[in-house]
Amino acid sequence: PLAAETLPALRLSVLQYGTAHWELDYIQREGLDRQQGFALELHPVANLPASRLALTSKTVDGAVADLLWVQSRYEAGAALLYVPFSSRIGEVVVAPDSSISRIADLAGKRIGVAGGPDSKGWILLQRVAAGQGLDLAASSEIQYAAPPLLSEALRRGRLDAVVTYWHFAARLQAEGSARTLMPLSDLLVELSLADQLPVLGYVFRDDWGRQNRELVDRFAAALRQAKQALTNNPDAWASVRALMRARDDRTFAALQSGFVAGTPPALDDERIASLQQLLLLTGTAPERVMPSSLFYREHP
Amino acid sequence: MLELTFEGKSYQQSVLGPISLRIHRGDRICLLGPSGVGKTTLLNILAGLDTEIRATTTGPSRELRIGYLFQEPRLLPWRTLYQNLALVGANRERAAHLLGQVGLAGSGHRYPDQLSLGMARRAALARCLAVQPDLLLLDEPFASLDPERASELQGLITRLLDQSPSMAMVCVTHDERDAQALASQSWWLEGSPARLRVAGAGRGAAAEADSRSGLTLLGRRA
Amino acid sequence: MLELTFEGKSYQQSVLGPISLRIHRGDRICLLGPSGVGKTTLLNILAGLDTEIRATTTGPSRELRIGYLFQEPRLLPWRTLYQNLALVGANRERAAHLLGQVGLAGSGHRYPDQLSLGMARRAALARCLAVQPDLLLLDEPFASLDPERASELQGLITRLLDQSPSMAMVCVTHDERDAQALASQSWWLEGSPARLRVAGAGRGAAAEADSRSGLTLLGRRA
Amino acid sequence: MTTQSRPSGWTNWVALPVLLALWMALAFALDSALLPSPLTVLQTLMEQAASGQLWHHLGVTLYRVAVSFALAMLLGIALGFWMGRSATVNAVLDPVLVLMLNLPALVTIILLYVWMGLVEPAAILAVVINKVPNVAVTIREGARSFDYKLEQMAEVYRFSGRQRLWDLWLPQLFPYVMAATRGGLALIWKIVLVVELLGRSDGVGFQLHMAFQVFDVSAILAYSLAFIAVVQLIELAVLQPLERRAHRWRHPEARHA
Amino acid sequence: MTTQSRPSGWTNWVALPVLLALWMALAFALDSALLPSPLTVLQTLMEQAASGQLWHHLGVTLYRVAVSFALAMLLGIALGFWMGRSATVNAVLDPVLVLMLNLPALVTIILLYVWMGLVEPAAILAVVINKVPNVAVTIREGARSFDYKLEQMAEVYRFSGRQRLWDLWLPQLFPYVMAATRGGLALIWKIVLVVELLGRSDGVGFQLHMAFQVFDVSAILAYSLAFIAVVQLIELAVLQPLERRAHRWRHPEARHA
Ligand SMILES: Nc1ncnc2c1ncn2[C@@H]1O[C@H](COP(=O)(O)OP(=O)(O)OP(=O)(O)O)[C@@H](O)[C@H]1O
Ligand SMILES: Nc1ncnc2c1ncn2[C@@H]1O[C@H](COP(=O)(O)OP(=O)(O)OP(=O)(O)O)[C@@H](O)[C@H]1O
Ligand SMILES: [Mg+2]
Ligand SMILES: [Mg+2]
Repeated sequence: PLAAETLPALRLSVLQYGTAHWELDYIQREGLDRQQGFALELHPVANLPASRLALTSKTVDGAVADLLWVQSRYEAGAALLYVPFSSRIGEVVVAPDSSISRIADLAGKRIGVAGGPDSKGWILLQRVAAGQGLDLAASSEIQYAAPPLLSEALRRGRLDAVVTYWHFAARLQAEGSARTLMPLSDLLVELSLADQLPVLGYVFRDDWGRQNRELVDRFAAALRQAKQALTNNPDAWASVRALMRARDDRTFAALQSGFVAGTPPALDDERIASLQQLLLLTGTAPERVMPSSLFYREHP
Repeated sequence: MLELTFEGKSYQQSVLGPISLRIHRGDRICLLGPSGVGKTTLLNILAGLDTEIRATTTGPSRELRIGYLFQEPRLLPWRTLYQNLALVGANRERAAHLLGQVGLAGSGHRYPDQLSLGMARRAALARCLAVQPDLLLLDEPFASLDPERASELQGLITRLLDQSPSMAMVCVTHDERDAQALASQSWWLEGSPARLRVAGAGRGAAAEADSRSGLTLLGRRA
Repeated sequence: MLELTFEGKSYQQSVLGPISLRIHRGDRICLLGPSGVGKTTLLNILAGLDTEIRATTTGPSRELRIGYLFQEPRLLPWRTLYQNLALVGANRERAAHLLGQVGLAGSGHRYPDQLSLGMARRAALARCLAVQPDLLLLDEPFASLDPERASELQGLITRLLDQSPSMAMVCVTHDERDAQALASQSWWLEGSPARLRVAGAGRGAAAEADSRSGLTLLGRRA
Repeated sequence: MTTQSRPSGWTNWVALPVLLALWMALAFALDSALLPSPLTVLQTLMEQAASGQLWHHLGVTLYRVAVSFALAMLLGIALGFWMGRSATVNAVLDPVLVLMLNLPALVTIILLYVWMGLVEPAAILAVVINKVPNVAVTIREGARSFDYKLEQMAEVYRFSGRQRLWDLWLPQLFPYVMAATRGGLALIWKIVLVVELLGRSDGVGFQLHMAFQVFDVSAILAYSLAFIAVVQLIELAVLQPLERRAHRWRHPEARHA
Repeated sequence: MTTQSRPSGWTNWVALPVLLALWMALAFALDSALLPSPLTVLQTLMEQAASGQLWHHLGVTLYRVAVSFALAMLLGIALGFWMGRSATVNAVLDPVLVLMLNLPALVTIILLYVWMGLVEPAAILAVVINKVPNVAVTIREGARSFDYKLEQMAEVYRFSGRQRLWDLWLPQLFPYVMAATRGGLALIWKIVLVVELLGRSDGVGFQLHMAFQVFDVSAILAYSLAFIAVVQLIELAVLQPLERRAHRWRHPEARHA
């Protein structure tokens, strides 16, 4: 490998306690970036808007974002190259002793939704419910709020069900204050889409991505290496644990397996089509869906 | 009616020495003394504005109503003259009457800042008469006034005192002629710290008042 | 030295009628008139405080230095007397000297709120003398003062005027004796809107000043 | 020194058109979605208005602002007045005031939401708690600089409590109350935004956040400007006339604005 | 009416211990991670201090607060003064002031970050833009209520510009400046929090939001209290002595606090 200062730098903004940080930290710690011939530069940010702002203001080259946001940026004229990161959409959790066992049971209940009405998990859930003849938004009491507040509200019994990010759900479960009604990825199956679709990705400005295609390739390769190591080698997690803020081993285990379960298969034509189908289902006009060229495909 | 004894009053330096005095109903007192000697300080004490020194009222237990003409007008600048008078209980009619008496007829709707200083002082005098005081404290009531206006007001005050013989008055002035005309006794403040010295009676109605007067003056050593 | 002509001055109502006047170096003028007639208003105009009416200076083009004793002291309450005097250019020594002359020796370090009103007025007089004015405007300089202090200050002002014969003075007073003692001419403000009427000369140094005096008074119809 | 008692009417209408023109030019020059032209923003505004969205969210936010403004001003004035009048009370409460003043809105909001649940009273209370110290700090300065001469006058003439309040103290506090009102309205609205963002499902703050998610600057500006228009209306229809009324007594040489 | 010129020393130290005791009791009663006891917070504080984290983030934030405070006060005082003195300027600029005052911090922050990048000057500028209107609104009220009698005096005695500023205007503005300072420090720190949250990788705001993501209330409180302690220090070591000095001239009957 070349000396660090001569390596091309890849700047990524990362949520300090976000799940992407785990694998990125692993890459840096193990020197996978240098092995692949680039230097990974991480810009920690405190929350999602900050991460988006960093990308938009070109302070960084890439960030983690979810598919719907990438689509909305595309519609706004800012095309982004999408490198798959995770297929974890989120989960619907209910109190452990809750009588809710099916989507239909959610009718008339108090539902908390993380991320607001545009959150993809929520949109999908509504779709599926609508398929069963249930208008969730109308028949239940919806409360949008920040995920930590929702977790707390569920613990205190102020909400009956919460649609939240998977790691919040994992923590709730590990501490025994909730059980999963269903992983939202199951919804994809119900909507007859491919399994394990990567709804979260690393995104880069398209023009930048085209000029730095090779750098993106190297990054993707490092990613693959890291994911493999984290999947196959439980010891690899030791160094990441500090970032996971796991209160106990159960939480740690839940987070670990949750992360591994979210590793998406590489994209191919069929899966890209499925992703585009997903965009259609969440309300995108057919003529405005992101073209397949924006979905990153690894070289064989 | 009012008794007051204290060992002295000092700010940074000592202003008033030990003083003991008594004011009876109907007393008409002029307070004289050089500038800065402590006249206003004494009036403030009589008005109950000093937090450390309190006068005791004797006689009917009802609290004394005090009309105090401060050395500056101290009208509320954001209230018209009518409103200023209404605040001390004078209805519109009485306010107009009083303003007329001090030569401010027709100025009731003006704000204090729209008056000359002499006019503002007269308005303050009207306010001080409006409360129908038991004790009238006047700090240089005739400053900033032309001689005609001054003697007019002197007449007004004398008439008022004559009409309500139980009203007592302490009037600060620098003009011995005022003292002569208004008062039955003169008090002198002198020295530093200042002592009170009582002086001869005035003329006119004063003589009669004087006979009832019970001012006791004890220039005690501290 | 100073020329002024205007058609009138009114607030809500008309205060001053048409007035045209001229003040020469060395003029000693007393301005008399009933309370509220417009004396202060006229002084303000002479001092250049009126935004609509401007006096024109004649003679050496240098701007007139004006010393104005306002009717209230108008000292900066957050500055000591020394600082107040320093602000108009008097150094410590001169400030101490001036304060001594008005009977405030040793009070230089006090704040205005720690003075009696009479003392504050004297401090303001000291400030007004400190600028070594070409034109001295005095609005009732002897109000709130005991007779001894008043005549002392009268002497001070007379001496000062005698020392600098080019200094002019306009002094508002209600006391004809003051007018006699200080001034070589008297101006009367009368009526509503007020007109200026010039009256006989005073005594003493006045006679000489009078011969040079060029006050022109045109009570013009509007 | 400007001495005109009231400037001519056009003066109020210079700055905004100029600003608008500048904005237009800038938007045209940049031609970026991140600075939409005024027309785009207007269009967004119309759409939102037509769909009823605007009125709903604006109404909810205005309601929250109004309620918490009223409460915060009342409490803040009372507290500031008390602290300004009594040195002892001030010394005792000052550390608490500093504490409350500098406690990040986030902290109170989170704690209240957690304790009381994601309910309306928690939102309102959070805003009030955030705003009261600000009002108190301003009013305290006012209460400290009362004129003792008028105070003595009121003492001698035995002003009643009501008279002291209305005729003696409030007129002296007036400029401070106005400063607290203007700054306060702005601050409260900003806190309401955070409160809505974190735990409410409606209101301008919620909408702004949604727009922010997708970098819809045009919607962000549309909602901001809608609120600002309301404040501008309050300013012109309530605050300025009130101010003119309250300043009527001032010497014309001293009267400004 | 309280008239003692300065309350005894203990008064300053009553409220905080009481508050602390209350907090302790409440934390003990609730026994929830959402209201950690003072001891837990202290421990977190010590840990953060020992690791150097606290000093780093606090230092960065204080630096931002200091720079933007100085700039905002300077500009705000100048603007407020100008608007307070001239009715025309005020009428022209008032709509802009209302606009700037009520523009959500979020909007300026986003736009500046997007245009200038996530750089320090953008952060500082965003804070300054947010704060200047607040200062201006307060100072304007002060400049409006200047005593015209002293103004005339200064006119006659031909005070120089410097004299007017230092000896005539600033003493009259003083209470307004103090109000703007206290409220301003608090407001700026709150805006800095948002600014750091959105575009910086250090500072207390960054730490606070990270703690919020994982609901670490004890860390939230630790960082908040660390900043509040600094402000309390400024209050006791700078503002209060300054205030006592500036109020020296007041009649003792009128002097409070
Ligand atoms: N700012 C103002 N607004 C309205 N009217 C005013 C104003 N200032 C003065 N006046 C009016 O102008 C007239 C003259 O006032 P001025 O102060 O000149 O009187 P003056 O002769 O100095 O009286 P005094 O001897 O009582 O001081 C008064 O009738 C007063 O009511
Ligand atoms: N608040 C204060 N602080 C310090 N000293 C004061 C204060 N008030 C008054 N004094 C001092 O007390 C003395 C008496 O003041 P006072 O006002 O009673 O005088 P006065 O006799 O009314 O004088 P004048 O005739 O000038 O009004 C003065 O020497 C003054 O300096
Ligand atoms: Mg006196
Ligand atoms: Mg006058």
